[in-house]
Amino acid sequence: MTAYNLNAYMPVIILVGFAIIMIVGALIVGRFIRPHNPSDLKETVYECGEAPMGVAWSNFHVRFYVLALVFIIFDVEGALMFPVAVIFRKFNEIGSGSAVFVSLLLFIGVLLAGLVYCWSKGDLDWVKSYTQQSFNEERDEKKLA
Amino acid sequence: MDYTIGNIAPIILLPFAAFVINAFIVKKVPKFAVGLGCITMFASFCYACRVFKDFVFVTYSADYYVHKVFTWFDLGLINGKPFNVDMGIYLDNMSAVLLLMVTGCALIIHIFSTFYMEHDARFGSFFVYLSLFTAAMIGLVLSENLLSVFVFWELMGFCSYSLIGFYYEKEGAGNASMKAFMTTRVGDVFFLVGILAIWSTIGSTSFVDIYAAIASGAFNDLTVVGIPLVTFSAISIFLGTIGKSAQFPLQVWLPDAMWGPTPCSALIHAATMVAAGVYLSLRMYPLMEAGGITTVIAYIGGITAFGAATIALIQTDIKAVLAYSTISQLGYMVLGIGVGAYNAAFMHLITHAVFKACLFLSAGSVIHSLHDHHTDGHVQEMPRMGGLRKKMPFTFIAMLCCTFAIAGFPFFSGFVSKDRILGDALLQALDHKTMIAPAVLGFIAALLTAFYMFRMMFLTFYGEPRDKELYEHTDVETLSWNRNVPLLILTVFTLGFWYSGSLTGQGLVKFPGVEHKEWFSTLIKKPDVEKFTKYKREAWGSTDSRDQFFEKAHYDANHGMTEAQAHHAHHVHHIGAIMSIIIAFFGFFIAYMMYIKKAWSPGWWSSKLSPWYRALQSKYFFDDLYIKVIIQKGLLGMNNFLAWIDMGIYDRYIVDGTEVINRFAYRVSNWFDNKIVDTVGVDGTGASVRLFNVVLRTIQSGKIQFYFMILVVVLVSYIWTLV
Amino acid sequence: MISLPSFLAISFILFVSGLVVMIAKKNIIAILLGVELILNSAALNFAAYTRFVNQNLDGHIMSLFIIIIAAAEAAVGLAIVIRFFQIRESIHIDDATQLLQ
Amino acid sequence: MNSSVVSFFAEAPPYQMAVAKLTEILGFDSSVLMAFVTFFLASFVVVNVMALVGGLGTYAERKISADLQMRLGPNRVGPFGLLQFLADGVKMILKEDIIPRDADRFLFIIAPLFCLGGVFATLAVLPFSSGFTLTHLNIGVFYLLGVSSLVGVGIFLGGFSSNSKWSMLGGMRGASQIISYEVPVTLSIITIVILSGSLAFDKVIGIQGGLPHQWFFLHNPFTLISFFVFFISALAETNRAPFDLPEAESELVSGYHTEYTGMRFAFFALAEYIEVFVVCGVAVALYLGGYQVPFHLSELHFLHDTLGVPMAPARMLGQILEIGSFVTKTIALYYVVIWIRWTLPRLRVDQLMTLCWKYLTPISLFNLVGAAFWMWAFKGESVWTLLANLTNSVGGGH
Amino acid sequence: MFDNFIFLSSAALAIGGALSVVVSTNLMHSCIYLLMSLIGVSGLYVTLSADFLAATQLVVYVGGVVILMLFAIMLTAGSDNKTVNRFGIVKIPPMGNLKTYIMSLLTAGVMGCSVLKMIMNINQTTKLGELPPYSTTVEQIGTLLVTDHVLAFEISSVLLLGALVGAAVIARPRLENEVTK
Repeated sequence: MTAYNLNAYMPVIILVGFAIIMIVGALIVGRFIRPHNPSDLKETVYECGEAPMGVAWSNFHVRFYVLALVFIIFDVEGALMFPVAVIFRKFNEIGSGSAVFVSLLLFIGVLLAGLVYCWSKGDLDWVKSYTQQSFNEERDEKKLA
Repeated sequence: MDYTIGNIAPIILLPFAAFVINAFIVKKVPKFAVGLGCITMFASFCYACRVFKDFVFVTYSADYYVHKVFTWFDLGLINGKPFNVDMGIYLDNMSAVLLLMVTGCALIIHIFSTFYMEHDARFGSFFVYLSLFTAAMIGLVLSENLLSVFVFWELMGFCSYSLIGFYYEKEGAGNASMKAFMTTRVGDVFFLVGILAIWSTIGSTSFVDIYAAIASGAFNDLTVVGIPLVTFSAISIFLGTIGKSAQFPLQVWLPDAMWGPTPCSALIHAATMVAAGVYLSLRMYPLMEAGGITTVIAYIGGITAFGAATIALIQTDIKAVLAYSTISQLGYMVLGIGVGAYNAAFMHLITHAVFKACLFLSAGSVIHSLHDHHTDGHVQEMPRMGGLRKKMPFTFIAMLCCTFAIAGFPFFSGFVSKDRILGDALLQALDHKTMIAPAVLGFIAALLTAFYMFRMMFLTFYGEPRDKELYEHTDVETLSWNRNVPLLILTVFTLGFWYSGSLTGQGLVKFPGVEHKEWFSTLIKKPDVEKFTKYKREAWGSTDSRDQFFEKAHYDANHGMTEAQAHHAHHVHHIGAIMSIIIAFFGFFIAYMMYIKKAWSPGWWSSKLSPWYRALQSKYFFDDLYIKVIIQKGLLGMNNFLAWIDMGIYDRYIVDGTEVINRFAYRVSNWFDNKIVDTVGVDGTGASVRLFNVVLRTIQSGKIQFYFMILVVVLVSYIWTLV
Repeated sequence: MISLPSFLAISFILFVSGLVVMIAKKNIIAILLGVELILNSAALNFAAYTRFVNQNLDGHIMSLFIIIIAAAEAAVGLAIVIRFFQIRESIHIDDATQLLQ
Repeated sequence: MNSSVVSFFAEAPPYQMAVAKLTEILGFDSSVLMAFVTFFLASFVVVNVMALVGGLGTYAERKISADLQMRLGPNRVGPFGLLQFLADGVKMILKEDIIPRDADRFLFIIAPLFCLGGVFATLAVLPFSSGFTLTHLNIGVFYLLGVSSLVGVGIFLGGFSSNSKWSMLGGMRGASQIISYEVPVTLSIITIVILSGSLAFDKVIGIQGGLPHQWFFLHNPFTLISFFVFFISALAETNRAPFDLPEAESELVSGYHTEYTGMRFAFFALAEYIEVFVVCGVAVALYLGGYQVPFHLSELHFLHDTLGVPMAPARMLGQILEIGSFVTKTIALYYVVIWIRWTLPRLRVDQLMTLCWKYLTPISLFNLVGAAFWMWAFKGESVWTLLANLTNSVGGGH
Repeated sequence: MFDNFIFLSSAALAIGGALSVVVSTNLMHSCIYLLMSLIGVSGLYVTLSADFLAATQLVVYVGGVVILMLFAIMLTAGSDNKTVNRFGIVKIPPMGNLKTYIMSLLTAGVMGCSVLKMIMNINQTTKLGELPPYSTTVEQIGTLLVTDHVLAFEISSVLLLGALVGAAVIARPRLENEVTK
């Protein structure tokens, strides 16, 4: 347990400050030296030269979400594993490493079970046996029925 | 034997593990699930045998018990009193015997179920429930305090609900399971109240602590709503027994429980569900005694025994006869508790479990064979049976032995235990005038039991087949390991000498070397509450320091009484035993005359006693009482009252009144008429409907945020009352 | 400056903001944002109390588990939202008033 | 007190004198002020060097690719075309700044900030040397993971705010790719944390040595695999080829920054190049011995006592040697990154996800268990130590 | 001095972000404001000597939850264009209108008063001691996680597994006639 003071976090603030200053500064400086000739065509978004159709903010495939879901579970479990990993060496040296090892193994085992589940259910496949398209079709059929 | 977690926990954990595993795999591999259920049950039975061996063959001490606990949760000191609940085991001779009975019966029922349920669509899931059911009962037997008893008690309630409603596609099964669940719930609520009363008084729910508290007078001088607390809690807990063991006012659910598959009926009626209630009352016997409610218990037992026996007289469904006989026999047990025959009541619990399991399984065997090709269903009606003993010799032997046992024929277990209850009832009746009625009811019920059981036997197995086509289609039974072997094993244990060293159980006609054979009445004694005051609880893992205190029990021919009392008691028991034998044979004789010789016509009796017959047919109107009076009058009464306000006041005075005024006003003025009709009559009604609509719609909108706001409001009000 | 009352004040503001968001917004995801704010205020409170009153680390453990629960809650909650959207094509909370589809 | 660049300088007498002087003049304890100034200056240096690295990165990329493709590459501006990046920078500043009409202006403006801020914040713990590291936080690696996840948000917002379909696809791809590959990265880092027993970079590096057999890279078989898993995943996290799907020019025009022009685009590019450097630095620190110099050449008692260099120059010399060691390894890795880019073809999206979830994640979980087992069974000794012990014991036994 | 600066800036970020979430009418914007608020809270953890918590906050929230929310927004985008529901009743705008805000402010006011009252009571009764110095908490948390709270540690993994399975089952688009069995 080492004591410290908050000055250790000073560079973080300073560096983030630099990032802000750089962006704002460069844009402000640029404002004086760069051209500014807005035109209607220039301000449309690029869609291979055609007029853009609709907005881009349409709904995406659910596989993005399922992957993010698997990720967040792994992320949280990783965050929980860090402190345990840190004290592993210390506990090992005082001879009670087995307990930590076993609890870590259990933890990883459960993590693995989740991975295996998602794998077996095809959540990790990007190209799935089903598609949003067919899902929508089926939903529409149901609606009609 | 050392009682560590390694050799106690498997008894309950194995069936429970089987339940958990099977619940997941049963859909995929039902055969494997069934095998797992049976094997874990067998292992559990082996462990129970070890416990039994230790208690009965090694220790052999009436006072010996094992009590190991760890703290489950500790609420700290509340008003200076410790409030904690331990979890652990309490094993004494009674638990050890009951444990053996439960696991043994359950094992046999498991094996039989592999035969009975084999062609069922939900073959596997039946075993899932069976495992859980058995595990719950084992947990209840092992429990060391009332709260964990309650936990397993409720678990069993759930299992019985699922098993009774196992054929949920049948409407009757669903209703029956609901009925069983709701009826036992009434008792459970009182049981919980009793637990809370005890807990709030002595700060613990452990049996040991309760015994010690009774001995040290911790219950004295406390009252609840004017009743002494000890009486209050005794009554509350006994109400739990009434619900679970289907005693007099709440017996309505048990006959309906036969909607479940027959093996599950065997489990409910014999080993688990109903036994739990009696077991609880036996466990809490010191409380009942201290509360002074034994007379009440005796009356309830006598009434149940008699009433159920009378209803059983006229049943035509083979399982219904058995169901009512169960209620009747449970009545005997409760009667035994009421008259102080602690040991006999428990012995009857065990013997009844064995022969009733056998009876139900035999009935299952019969029903399974009788397949009606027209309705594609099994036949349970006795009028369509008859003459089956040629087709099913093994089932017949098993059922006959059990009938002898339940009817109380000498040499059979039922005689040993029932005779002792009746003997003690007679003894009480001679001493106290108030106890005459239960004893008389008990003796009459004994007569009726013998009669209706033999009636059932004769109708089923003797005479000519009444439904020829059905008889033709029935295959001849061959000895099979999972159909007849379980029955025959149970049949062996319907003999009396396993339980008693003497013929009658009262030590009247003794076998040689009776000291070692009277183990049952030697080992199982009323708990002596004084002994528990000195006891300090022991945690798991600590070695038991009390071993040296326990002497080997000795057979006492006088059962702890003085010579003169014993002489008197023996005298009375002689009379009781002789009466029992006469009664049993008389019942057999009547049945024989009616159904074999056909000398006496049953029809004559039913027409002669037609009002009573009708009462019996509708089961003493209890279902009507509950459904028509309590539910319809009580709960629907409220409804009706509101409807009356609606129709009686609103319609009569506002609508009809409007009409009168209308008619009157029509004559006076057309304008006036229109005014009244339009504004008051039509718009007024519409407006009031709309108003209530708005109110109801706002409350029941299904809008989560509205619920959330209500939650916040409740929370706020809670905070304000708290701070 | 760095004292218990100031932390309580901050967590109070977070809590009230979360509450307002939860009730005022009709978008289910926005409501979940409010839930996250409330969970954060609770976690912050734990950390503040453990620093200023208990001076052990139990509050940190508690906050850690709150963060974990929040993650799990967000995952399941958003899954429900997406499922709901697939069925109803709406994430308006007032469309979710019926138990049956 | 955490060691940081301030604590390194605070040991030098001139610094202490300056603090004392300032305290005298200003009338209050100015150690915080002095620390701030030192941090500010150090950060300024680091940021500028990093900007230079980013700029030179573009040059190196073009030059190396030219080399690999047997052509010359930029060679007009400055010697060997070295100043090409300055010309590019000037061009960027002079470009017109266009915000699409349909874009979400607020998010469009703030998106580069997330990228650049996240990357810059990671610089705070990047261990250049034992002294010249901005700060050695106790939770160093974990902190780095946290702030670098801001980049994913930035990329997503960049794609979202443009309201262009190419950008949106790129942003979604980028975010899902970054979060996916964060899992093997995290698990690989935990592998090292188990063996080193600390999250702080100085401790992780301190437990390693200057020579390759003392590195975690060659510590045991699991860390060897773990390094490759980490390196591959890190490539994907920085959207480098062959994992440059978010900006795949043949599919998505230019991915999430299609609509960004001028300086705004430059910030995205800068952030990406710095991030590559940071990731290489982290790989060096975790697996390749970090700033450790072989044969303890940089240690004070060697320089001061054995060689007789005076105190102050010895300290500086030691730090320079360490920085040299770190930067050399990092640049080497950087070269490998560029080399890979121009060697391997781009993956398809489904291959990308398959690689992450079906290969790297299980492998890194296996590594994690293996490293834990190694720690438990062999007390965290490296395979070489074990071999040496074995040899000794065998030799001693006879 | 710097302690106060970091505290103030973090608090400003946290509170500002939270209030912006309240007033923002754009879902994506409010998500970003939430992100800012979360970063602010992470800074507050730093001032509370909870460095590990701060980093966890960053890793889990910034890297995980917020991304998840952004994805969910994208997956459900293009939905708030209907102003009437299936029954033809005009819906309240998704991000609330004056009525809902007044409602919520009233509720929050009542709740806030109650909470304030409670906080006041607590404040009077607790005595604040000398603050311990800032120290690293990772090792202590790790020790606690494998000793006192080992059950919670293991169970949390099961909880997360449950969340994963549950959420995957819910979110997965399902077909009755799946192509591959």
